[in-house]
Amino acid sequence: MDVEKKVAATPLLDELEKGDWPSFVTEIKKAAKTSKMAQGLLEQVEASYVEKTGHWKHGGIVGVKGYGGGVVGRYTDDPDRFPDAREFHTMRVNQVPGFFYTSEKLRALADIWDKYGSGLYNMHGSTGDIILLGTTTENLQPCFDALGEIDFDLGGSGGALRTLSCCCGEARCEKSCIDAMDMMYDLTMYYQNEMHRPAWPYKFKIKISGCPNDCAAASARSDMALIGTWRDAIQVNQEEVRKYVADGMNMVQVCRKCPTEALGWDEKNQTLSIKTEDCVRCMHCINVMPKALRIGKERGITVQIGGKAPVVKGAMIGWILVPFMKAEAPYTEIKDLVSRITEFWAEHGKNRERLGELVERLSLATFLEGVGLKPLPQMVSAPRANPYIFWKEEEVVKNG
Amino acid sequence: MDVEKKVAATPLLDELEKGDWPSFVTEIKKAAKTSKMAQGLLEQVEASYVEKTGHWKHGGIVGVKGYGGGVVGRYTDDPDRFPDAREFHTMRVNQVPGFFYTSEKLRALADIWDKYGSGLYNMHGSTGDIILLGTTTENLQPCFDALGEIDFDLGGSGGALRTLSCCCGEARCEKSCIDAMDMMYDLTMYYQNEMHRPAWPYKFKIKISGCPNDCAAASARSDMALIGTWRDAIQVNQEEVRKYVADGMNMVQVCRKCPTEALGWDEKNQTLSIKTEDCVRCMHCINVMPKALRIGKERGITVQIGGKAPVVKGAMIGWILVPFMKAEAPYTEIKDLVSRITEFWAEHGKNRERLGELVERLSLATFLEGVGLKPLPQMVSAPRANPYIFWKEEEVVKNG
Amino acid sequence: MARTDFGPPDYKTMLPPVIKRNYGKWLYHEVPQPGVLRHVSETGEELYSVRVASARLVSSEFIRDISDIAEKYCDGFLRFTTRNNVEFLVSDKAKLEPLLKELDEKDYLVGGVGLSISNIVHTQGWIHCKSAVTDASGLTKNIMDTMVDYFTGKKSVPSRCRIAVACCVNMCGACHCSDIAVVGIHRTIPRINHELASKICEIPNTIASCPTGAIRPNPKLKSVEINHEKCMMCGNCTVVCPAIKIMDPENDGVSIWVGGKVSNARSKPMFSRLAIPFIPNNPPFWPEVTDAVKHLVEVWASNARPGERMGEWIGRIGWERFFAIADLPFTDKHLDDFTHANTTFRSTTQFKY
Amino acid sequence: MARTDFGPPDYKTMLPPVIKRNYGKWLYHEVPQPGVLRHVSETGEELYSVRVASARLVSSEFIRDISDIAEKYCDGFLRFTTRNNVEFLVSDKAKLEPLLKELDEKDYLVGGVGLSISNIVHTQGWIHCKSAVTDASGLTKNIMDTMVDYFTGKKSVPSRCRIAVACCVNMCGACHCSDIAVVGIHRTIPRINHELASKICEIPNTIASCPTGAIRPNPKLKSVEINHEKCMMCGNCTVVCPAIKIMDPENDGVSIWVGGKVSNARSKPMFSRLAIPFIPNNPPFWPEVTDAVKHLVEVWASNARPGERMGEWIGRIGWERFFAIADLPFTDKHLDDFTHANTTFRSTTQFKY
Ligand code: SRM
Ligand code: SRM
Ligand code: SRM
Ligand code: SRM
Ligand code: SF4
Ligand code: SF4
Ligand code: SF4
Ligand code: SF4
Ligand code: SF4
Ligand code: SF4
Ligand code: SF4
Ligand code: SF4
Repeated sequence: MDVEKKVAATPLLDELEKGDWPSFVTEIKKAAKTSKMAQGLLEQVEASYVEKTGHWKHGGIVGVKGYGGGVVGRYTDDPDRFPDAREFHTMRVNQVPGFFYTSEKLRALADIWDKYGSGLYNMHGSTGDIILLGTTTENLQPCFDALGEIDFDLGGSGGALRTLSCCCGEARCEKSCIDAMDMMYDLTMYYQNEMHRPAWPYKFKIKISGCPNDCAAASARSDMALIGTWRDAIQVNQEEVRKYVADGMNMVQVCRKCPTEALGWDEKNQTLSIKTEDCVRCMHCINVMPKALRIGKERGITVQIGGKAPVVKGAMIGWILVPFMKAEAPYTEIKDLVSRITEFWAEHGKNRERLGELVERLSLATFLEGVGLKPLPQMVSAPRANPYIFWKEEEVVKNG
Repeated sequence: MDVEKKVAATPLLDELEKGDWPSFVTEIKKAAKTSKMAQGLLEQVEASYVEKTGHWKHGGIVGVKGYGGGVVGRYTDDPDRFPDAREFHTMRVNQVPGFFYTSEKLRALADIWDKYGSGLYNMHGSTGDIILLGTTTENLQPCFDALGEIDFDLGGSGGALRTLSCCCGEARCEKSCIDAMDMMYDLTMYYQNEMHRPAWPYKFKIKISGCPNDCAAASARSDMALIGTWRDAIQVNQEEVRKYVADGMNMVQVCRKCPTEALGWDEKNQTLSIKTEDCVRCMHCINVMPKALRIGKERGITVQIGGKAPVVKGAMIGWILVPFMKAEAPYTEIKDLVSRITEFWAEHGKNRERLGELVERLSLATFLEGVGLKPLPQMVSAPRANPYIFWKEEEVVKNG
Repeated sequence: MARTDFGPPDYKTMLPPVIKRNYGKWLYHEVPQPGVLRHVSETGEELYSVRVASARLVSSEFIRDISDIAEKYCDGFLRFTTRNNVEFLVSDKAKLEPLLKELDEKDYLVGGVGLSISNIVHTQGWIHCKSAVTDASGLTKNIMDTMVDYFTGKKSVPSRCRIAVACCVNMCGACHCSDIAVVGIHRTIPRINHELASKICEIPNTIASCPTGAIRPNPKLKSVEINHEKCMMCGNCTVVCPAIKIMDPENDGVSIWVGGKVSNARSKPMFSRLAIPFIPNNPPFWPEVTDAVKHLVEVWASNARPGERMGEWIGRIGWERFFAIADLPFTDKHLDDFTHANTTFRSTTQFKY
Repeated sequence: MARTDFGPPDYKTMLPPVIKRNYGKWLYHEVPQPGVLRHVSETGEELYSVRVASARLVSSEFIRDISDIAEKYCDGFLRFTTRNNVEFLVSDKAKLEPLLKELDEKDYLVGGVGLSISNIVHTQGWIHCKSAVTDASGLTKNIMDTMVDYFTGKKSVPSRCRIAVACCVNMCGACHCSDIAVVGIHRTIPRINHELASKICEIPNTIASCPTGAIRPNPKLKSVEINHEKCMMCGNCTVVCPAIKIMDPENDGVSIWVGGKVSNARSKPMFSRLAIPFIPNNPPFWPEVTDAVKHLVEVWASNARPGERMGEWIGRIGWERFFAIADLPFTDKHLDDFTHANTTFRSTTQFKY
């Protein structure tokens, strides 16, 4: 896009070009050198800074052919004042698993976006997408077509499976219990339809972290979090443990932080012991002694469900649905579980009701029955304290 | 009461005369030697054992003149079968604070109850009363009159202040921070009207424990629990501490159980240290070393409200309303607080809604405002996690 | 006109002289032997309290017998504890041994002090309550017959263990905060006598009484009906409408709850939580219940650390380990589905296998 | 017909050869200097990752500039982190120093690794969202300008500290589980354009959208009305009915929440909890907000033990102590009044003065 108009003064925003941290204002200005839409954005945001209020509104639904989502429609609420922000849709572009790119790929993306959009991005959106910030209804389809040529598809929006995300996993982390990136890629490919054609009561998010450190913040913000874990013993290299001690690590203090007292330090024999049956895989000891301790060998995932932000029933942190499950390509068991869950939810969920809220409303027991899983104490931090137990007719003797 | 009829066979109950533990069956049989009502009870309970169901029903309201409570009316559901259990009301007799009695007083009580009732008692009921188990409507008033002559009044029932109860406090315990028995006695005398004439939405219970060990189980089962506490330093006798150590006490382990790491053991100087500002008065160290440690000198009470059993909103353990308050006769501050709370509750509570449920329904903030108390972090284990903050019109700038 | 509003007897008239002299001056106590407390005052005076078991449901004969004993050894002074034991208050040390001897001869059980299992706090049951699903006295008698060595100190426990029995979910007492609680429960929804209901049911009140909204009007019968799916068998409606009955001998029974505590000692008070959802009523011995309680005590006693209450032990090892060690099935019934259910879901990957 | 449903680029085509060779074989990592990670593989190979700050909202020029750098030092390979930093993936150790030099010259900030304050996860704000109560990018810029030394490693922290900013209570991101979260909030109830509502409002839907039942029909105006006492200003109704507006520049602002975490490291994940209920919007600098965040970080950093996250520290000392040490007023706003409120009440006598 080329540019004619001179940008109005933005004294308040200009202040935010100072300071050490990279400036979003500077970025918008860079784009504004060649994009009218970026200029419009600058003006409107300056107005927001003056008036302390946003200037966006929702409009009709916009999108690309064959898809029900992937684009968030936006319009200025004052087109006379901000004509260049009249239409300012974002395209949610499915990121590469693990956020790995080649410069070539990024340049190709930038070329397309300079042509069809504002030249502004969120790298990345909170869900994980590359957010292409600001284009017109008219440009959506050609932009999408061009993106397709460099293999970038859209992600999810609306009542659909949302774009998955994951940590770097085995690509760059010694702690990864699973091939997180491959799992994300495989599931993404498998669920293309569910992602692109919203058919559910509300959004559904899946995120994958290679280990309980949860660097993808999966348990807090996905309806289904797949977290790498293991079920045998932590691998200990006593030699390396001793080196840490020699280098000044206070092993008594390290052991004290183990949440279950599974960790013990034998001062005399300079040996670290781990009671595997008591270890809850909190990662602490592995985190502080990466050279000496490694995750176990029998690896898989813990599945947590229900994580979400506060709207409407309050925020939830995902809770355990499956303590341990194998997670090897082609991830058949996982896909099967996803299907059973989303089917149950699609059938019973109300409009704008997240999975966690549905389970809360119907009860965990009902949900487990619905998806064919057995209750396990690992699913709860404690059993019920109230005496209001539901009994089914078939569980009791018929009478009167 | 004298007796004519021969008791029917009670083969099932007879089994419960065996075994080491004192037998309630034996007790009923003892009473049945001279009481028809006790015989009737025996027969009816035997039937319950056979049929696995109770045989009591509620009837009209019964009582004594001038009082709205203190008697629980009971009738057999099968008067033809259990004619001697036709009427079987219990009288709730207000126990002596701390459950201290002289044999003289007990004998006088037994004489009256043998005359007017079944000769059976609960020493004591769960709330604290002496429960006189089983009399007729006719005998209620004469029994009450006779009880009055030996200074025994009735306790509470219905939507009233219930009979208070307390631990033995300063009478027999070195840990008592308050004169629990005097406080119970004084409040009981002060609230005679509230106890005897139900005028509230539901029951209201006050219990008093001399210290956080809570031997009266007050926080679990009273709408208002008054628990002795202190706010200065624990008194330490280092000499006695050393004796415990000499006798084999593992001081490191004792310190480890302090919930806030306030307790420290200096092995070299054989000295126990307590960080008073970190001490949460959990009693642990005092409990294990009664000879060496004593409660502080600046004493008072912590007031907890809301404790109750599960009906209907679920059980609640009382939470802190007043972290610390002086508690000296005539307990004016406490009475003032009780009045403000019960007035608020009487005004806003629904029928059969306990105080804790009311506060839950209206919000703690509303309640605090209603009773004129300031919010304190001590009242909660943590502040809110959801963003749904209520703001009042007067807190914001008027507009639109 | 009869005297009213005069309150209980003045406690000051009920105290032995040694207590009056040392009121508020007690310095420390010891447990010289099971069931006996020795409190020592700042003044150097001492008091021996001897605790004996009681059935709680007692007769005048019992009252007179303990009065006799109190007169013989305690100048007539005695008390009851908050768990319904009797305490003989001995101010003259010389009388302690003779008292203990007489108690033994008369088959009184001395104990319940310190690291013991004290008396069960229980409720009316079939003895007196119209809501009773089970008999509290019978359960108590059976359980304590089984547990008696833990009362007398012959067997030891890691810390206090408070057992409670309640005959229905009203839980008169502190079942909801007891180390082990046995609670009567229903498993079938109430049955409505429509005939009667059409005459006496205050329908709006009855509907309002249901915490889950399971009751709806049945205009045809001028009565109400209950939605099975929504009914949690709390019995609340039966309190409001006499035409609604919930007793069902074949299906009623008891549940067992563990890990609660009231004291603020070391850890905070805790709720008891469901261990065993259902055991049928099996009078007069309720053998399944006594076995279960015995088992729970033994599992705890042999696994907990010194000083650890049931709930503190479970808190340390985790409920998943508790169910495994206690060899109890974990079922859908254990999953909370009431108001705060989702605060009990395990929102962490930390668990034991 | 355009291609559809082909998904993202295959990640395998985006990995540097050293990663392909050592995929799943990494053995351990070190942090040789702030902002730099050195991963070592079982094969002995190593990878240096250099992390630089990003505004997240970036231009094509930025994309091209980091591409240039990646080509110069990393054979064109780079990635972004889950907190929106850029990572240059250096397989040739010799190129590490020159890369760092160029980054420094170009004013890129290297850091965010290990015991640091990494990038803020934030949301759209006035840049793009119709629900935005405040500007997330502006707040982020200001806060990180103030916190930059904690990013670059010039100042140290006891453990990771995750800051998040969200422009409304929808909290896009993980504000609800962040060490420090800045969240836009409303303080006035929505205003209804009755004129418009009578035409477009789907009244039953609007009523159903309110979680507190604060909305009732206004048949006279063919519109709805809101009960002030019941409205918790969540904005949910405004999503459903365009005739209802909640923006109120004079009264809108931000709240600050502390002590959340996501990881299962050591302790369980925790929710962030209310520290400061309200600070007015004060662009472009929001000085009260930056001061508050700085203060919170400093209070934590100078009081926590090594390795203790904000919430772990507060958990250890107690919230009452936190409010005292941080010198923050505790108000009625801090008291929970939502669904699980009573699980936050302090049901123990254990507290600090
Ligand atoms: C763009 C993005 C914020 C960002 O700047 O990164 C975003 C933006 C919006 N979110 Fe979000 N959410 C974004 C990630 C999240 C996340 C984080 C995540 O996905 O990991 C959450 C918390 C996790 C969760 O889903 O609970 C999140 C929780 C919400 C909610 C509250 C949902 C709830 O159940 O609590 C809403 C409200 C709604 O759905 O009506 C919402 C709604 C919205 C809407 C659609 C509101 C609206 O109707 O205008 C925003 C569109 C803004 C726009 O202009 O594009 N957004 N939203 C993120 C998506 C980018 C991407 O695709 O990568
Ligand atoms: C007698 C006693 C049990 C006992 O054997 O000791 C008892 C017996 C009854 N209780 Fe209770 N409660 C007794 C102490 C308690 C306690 C314990 C306490 O007071 O410390 C509680 C738990 C604490 C609490 O108040 O929450 C208790 C919680 C209930 C409840 C549930 C209340 C709730 O809010 O959860 C009910 C149900 C009701 O009120 O409808 C109830 C109702 C009843 C009724 C009135 C049920 C009925 O309508 O038949 C029982 C009368 C039985 C009878 O035949 O006398 N009773 N009740 C206790 C009173 C004796 C006394 O005065 O000393
Ligand atoms: C006599 C009695 C008070 C009364 O006024 O009647 C009493 C008296 C004492 N209690 Fe208690 N407690 C009494 C019921 C309670 C209760 C209430 C209950 O059981 O229903 C509790 C709360 C129970 C709970 O948490 O569930 C209670 C929790 C404690 C504790 C804390 C125990 C714990 O570890 O959690 C202590 C401290 C200790 O044991 O070191 C304590 C300590 C004591 C001491 C040692 C206090 C003292 O220095 O004199 C007394 C001797 C107790 C003993 O049995 O060894 N007392 N004590 C009650 C005896 C009941 C009985 O017959 O067994
Ligand atoms: C690169 C990244 C994953 C990715 O695929 O992008 C990553 C990478 C690593 N994380 Fe992480 N974490 C990353 C986001 C996270 C997140 C998510 C977030 O911040 O939104 C979390 C959860 C945050 C939370 O709990 O609120 C996270 C919680 C951890 C933890 C646990 C920290 C704790 O003490 O609670 C560790 C273990 C540690 O630090 O010892 C860890 C450890 C690591 C290690 C050391 C793993 C390894 O051996 O390679 C990696 C180097 C981290 C470093 O920065 O020092 N990573 N890590 C993310 C970098 C974000 C950034 O730019 O700052
Ligand atoms: S979640 Fe685990 S595997 Fe993934 S990057 Fe973080 S530490 Fe590594
Ligand atoms: S991973 Fe955590 S629980 Fe397991 S031994 Fe290490 S510190 Fe303990
Ligand atoms: S509550 Fe405290 S003061 Fe009362 S008897 Fe128990 S230990 Fe003693
Ligand atoms: S009373 Fe409890 S908190 Fe206080 S010092 Fe003793 S053990 Fe610690
Ligand atoms: S627990 Fe239930 S059945 Fe037992 S006495 Fe109390 S109200 Fe009656
Ligand atoms: S038993 Fe309880 S849940 Fe069932 S209908 Fe009656 S009041 Fe409702
Ligand atoms: S937090 Fe609210 S205002 Fe900000 S992007 Fe998300 S929905 Fe929009
Ligand atoms: S803002 Fe929320 S609480 Fe208020 S009326 Fe709208 S939906 Fe209801």
